[in-house]
Amino acid sequence: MRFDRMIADEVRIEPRDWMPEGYRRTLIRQIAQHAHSEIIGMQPEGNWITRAPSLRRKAILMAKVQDEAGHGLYLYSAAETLGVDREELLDLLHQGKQKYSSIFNYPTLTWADMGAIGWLVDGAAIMNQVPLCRCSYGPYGRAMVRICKEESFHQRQGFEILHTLSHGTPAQKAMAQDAVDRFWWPSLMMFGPPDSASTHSAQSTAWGIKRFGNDELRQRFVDMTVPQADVLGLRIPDPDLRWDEATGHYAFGAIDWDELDRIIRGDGPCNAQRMERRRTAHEEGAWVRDSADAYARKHAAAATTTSDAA
Amino acid sequence: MRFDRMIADEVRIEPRDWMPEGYRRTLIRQIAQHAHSEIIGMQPEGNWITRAPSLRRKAILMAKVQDEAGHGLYLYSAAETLGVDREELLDLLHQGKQKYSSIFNYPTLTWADMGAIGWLVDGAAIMNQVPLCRCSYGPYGRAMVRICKEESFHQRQGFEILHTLSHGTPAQKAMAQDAVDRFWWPSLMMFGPPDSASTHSAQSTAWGIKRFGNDELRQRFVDMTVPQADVLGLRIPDPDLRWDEATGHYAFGAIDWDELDRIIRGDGPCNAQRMERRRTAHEEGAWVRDSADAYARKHAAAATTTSDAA
Amino acid sequence: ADPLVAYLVGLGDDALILAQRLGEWITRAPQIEEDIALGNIALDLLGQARVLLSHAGEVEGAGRDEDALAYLRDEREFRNVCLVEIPNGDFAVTMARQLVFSAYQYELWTALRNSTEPLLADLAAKAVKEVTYHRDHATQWVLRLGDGTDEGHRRMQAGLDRVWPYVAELFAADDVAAQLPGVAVDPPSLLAPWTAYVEDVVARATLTVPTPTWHSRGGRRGLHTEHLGHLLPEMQHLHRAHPGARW
Amino acid sequence: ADPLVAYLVGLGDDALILAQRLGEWITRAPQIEEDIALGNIALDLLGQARVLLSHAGEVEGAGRDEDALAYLRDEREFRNVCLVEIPNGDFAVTMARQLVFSAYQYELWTALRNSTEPLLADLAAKAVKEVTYHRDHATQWVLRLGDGTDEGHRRMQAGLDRVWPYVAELFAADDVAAQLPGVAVDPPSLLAPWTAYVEDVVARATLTVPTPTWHSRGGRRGLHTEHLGHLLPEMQHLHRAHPGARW
Repeated sequence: MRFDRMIADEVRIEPRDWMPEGYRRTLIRQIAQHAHSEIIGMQPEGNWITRAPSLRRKAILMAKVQDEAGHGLYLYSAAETLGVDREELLDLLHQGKQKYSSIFNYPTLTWADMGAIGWLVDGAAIMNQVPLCRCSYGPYGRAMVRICKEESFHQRQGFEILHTLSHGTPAQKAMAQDAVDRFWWPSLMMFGPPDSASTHSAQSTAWGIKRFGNDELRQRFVDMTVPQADVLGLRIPDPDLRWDEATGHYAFGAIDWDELDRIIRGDGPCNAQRMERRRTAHEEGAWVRDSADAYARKHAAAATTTSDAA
Repeated sequence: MRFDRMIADEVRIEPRDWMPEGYRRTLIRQIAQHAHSEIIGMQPEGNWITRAPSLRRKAILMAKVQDEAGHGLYLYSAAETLGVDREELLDLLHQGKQKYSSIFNYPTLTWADMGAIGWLVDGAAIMNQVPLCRCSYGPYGRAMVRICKEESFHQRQGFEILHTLSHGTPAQKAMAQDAVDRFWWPSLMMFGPPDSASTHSAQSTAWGIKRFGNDELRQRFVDMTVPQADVLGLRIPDPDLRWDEATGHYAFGAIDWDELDRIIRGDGPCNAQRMERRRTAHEEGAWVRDSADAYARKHAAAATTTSDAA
Repeated sequence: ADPLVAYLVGLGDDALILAQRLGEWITRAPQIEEDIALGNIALDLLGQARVLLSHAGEVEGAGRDEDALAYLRDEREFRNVCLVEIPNGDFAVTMARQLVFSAYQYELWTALRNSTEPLLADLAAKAVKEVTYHRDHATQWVLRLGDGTDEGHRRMQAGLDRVWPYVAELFAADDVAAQLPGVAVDPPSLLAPWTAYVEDVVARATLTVPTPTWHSRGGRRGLHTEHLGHLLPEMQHLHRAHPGARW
Repeated sequence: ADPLVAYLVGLGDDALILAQRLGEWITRAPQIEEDIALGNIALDLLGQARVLLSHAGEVEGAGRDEDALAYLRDEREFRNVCLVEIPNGDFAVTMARQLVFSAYQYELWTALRNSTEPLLADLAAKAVKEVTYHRDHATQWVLRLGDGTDEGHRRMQAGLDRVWPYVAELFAADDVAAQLPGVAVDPPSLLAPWTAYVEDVVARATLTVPTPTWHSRGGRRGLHTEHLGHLLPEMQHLHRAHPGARW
């Protein structure tokens, strides 16, 4: 079968190619969830645009949140190549029928959270996303290349925010440490449940969508991040964290999976708020979109009439 | 005629007494305008409740704005004794058919404005209102007694705010001076146009509603206030202000009546905003009032049924 | 940190932040009587906050007065429950929040009349009277809105739904209170009488007690909603703009 | 005071405060493309503000940089026109404000390309390109809303009505500009081309140019609407809470 051979040969599947229905459905679900995460992910950082502590930081933050909106659009476009449209996907999000990354259900309580999100959350996202640049589905892989490039820029900005804070006043340093204390564990949860408990993984791997296990990526993230924390002069809030000579990796403490389950079930500090903001923006914007559509129809009709007359 | 004799004898007219239609209409207009001024007057100070610089000042300011609401209610009640109801009067306000004092169309731009409003605006109001305590119409006169007592308390609080500021940091003193610079002339305008240009005055005086001319009250206010400015260490923003030995009064510069006319015509900095806030509060509260009415009817009916059954 | 200071600050912050929210209503209420009523309740709460924070500052002994505590702490140092910081919404949301909070404070202050800390016992004696009025005010409105028009009913139910996720936090076991036997009240002990009162009101208002899918937590540990970070700049700006000034 | 400093600060504050208002839209726009578009415009304005305020600080020579000017001035020291500080309202109000302001800035920056002050001329060359896009963006939306659905038409007209009282202030004669011949632009000279452009758009959108009964005045003299006093605490709080800190 051509599809299987292409997968085996690591030839990219394109929209015009035949693909199994399960492959299509898996991709739609994953790309949509990813797109939704970009859109909902604008909120925790958007929350600080009006309060950024310098004009330079305000500009950087605004540009970053805008990039996230752009990523959302690329990803919706990638999903659209699979035969769904953005409105449909947004409706599923608004009805709570599709998910977004749970990390965005934590509140941003201080400016340092802009740093922690950049450094840890974007860092974890990149770790998850880099392998997706080689995803078997062409449009998704290409979108990821572009996104990863921007994400690593964001991650450096986050690191720089924390670096400035941790080398600033004692209050700034405490703010940075507090943000890392709050975002560390949720970042580790971003890689998903342990492989032993993970569904979908085997099939996604076979299809060339998923390349590495959750635990492997999580370990890579820890290994990459711990030395960076030293550079920042910030403490990772894990008493069990230590270098393990034998494995050549950092060993780390147990993750509170109950917390992740609770948040996935909807009992996170900001689930309700994030969804409400998204729905409100969409509903309050309905008259705007309707009027733009009516205008477009009217003027398309006018253009047709004019060209008929010509 | 009994009414004229009562006025001549300075016996108070009460709601049950016969009165000329013009007297009734004049009083309704004046009391309503006065009530509306209390209600709209809550806004410039209400604007600073959330930002008061100490908890003590926050409590005092909140209590003051509440007093103004209370004054509005007494005055609407006084007007109701003349056969109109509050809803009707509020409708006239919301439709722009009845006025309120133009002073409240100036914005409150700094905390010191809370001081200037108390000292100058409430000071001018008291000067206007004390004679009204002897107004020929009983319910209005009695409402004014209660109101004047509270207003003079407010005036002292305003003076105290400015005194604290003018004896505080240079920035605080500058803030106090700026507020006085902005509120001085509008306060003088609160006494209305010069007697030479004032309508209604003669008849109101004959009816025992008005006791003194606008210019006389304005002069009394200047004479009272200038020495207080010295105590505050603040400058009255009038280069022509000087003590006139001959008259025994302070002479002061020309008032910009064009500014007052403009604001009365609706072209003041906050006319539109004040009216919009009032209308919005009323309109957004309609469902609340309706539901309360429906509840009252339902339970009155229930009570009747119960007592019928008993 | 001294648990008594933390306890006083927690209760004081509850009152302060809710007073701030209620102060936002003034000039926006559905009728003038409500501008006055909400102002009264805000003033009572502000009065409680001032006593509690002043005393916290004295016990702490670091020279912080009520204003230093109200104006110079950052978001993560506030110890109020999340309920009091949520935005006012419409009048029904505010009345739902008032019903929940005033019925909670009623039980709290009733119990604190027996506190072995004299300041708390004294304040409680006064505050019980205040909060009896607050609770009655909220109760009357929940009844009028719930059992009035259809729109009132719909909005009042939506108000309860909006507010109920913040209820459990009020009655969560609290480390600080646990360290102060006799002085503080154990929050879970207030749940039964609160529930009895509130469920009766909700039922009489022909409304339904919500069963939320999520719950706020952490306000007493300084983990707040994002709303607090927008409330504090407004509240604190002027005070902070003039360091050391007297007002 | 140096009129050049005052002029730069006035233009810089216009851009800064409008960028702040537009920033409030992000995550609230009617479609994701508009989150991006409004963010772009805000970023352009913020960029202009930074150049203008930095240069004002240099000319002033008192050691104030862009952040000192943006974060450490009080309301009465801001020199922006009142238009930019009014609340966002719905999307139509924001687009009405954008049309008015971007068409004004288009004429302003076009004229300032010939400023004898090199920094202004350089900035103008870049800003004209930016503001050409801003003006086009607003124009397209005013057309779509005005000439789309009935609701769009009604709201867009209400948006124009809301914003028009703030127009005259943009073109009022200005003492500061008058002291800077060759450097600054005389605001009244921009009125005719602005009017020609805007009236054409309004007409094409099947809307009516409002004739307001009142006009804002005084922003350039630090006399603002009450709205600015609520915008600044949010904008400045964090910076002021950490005096002297670097970010």
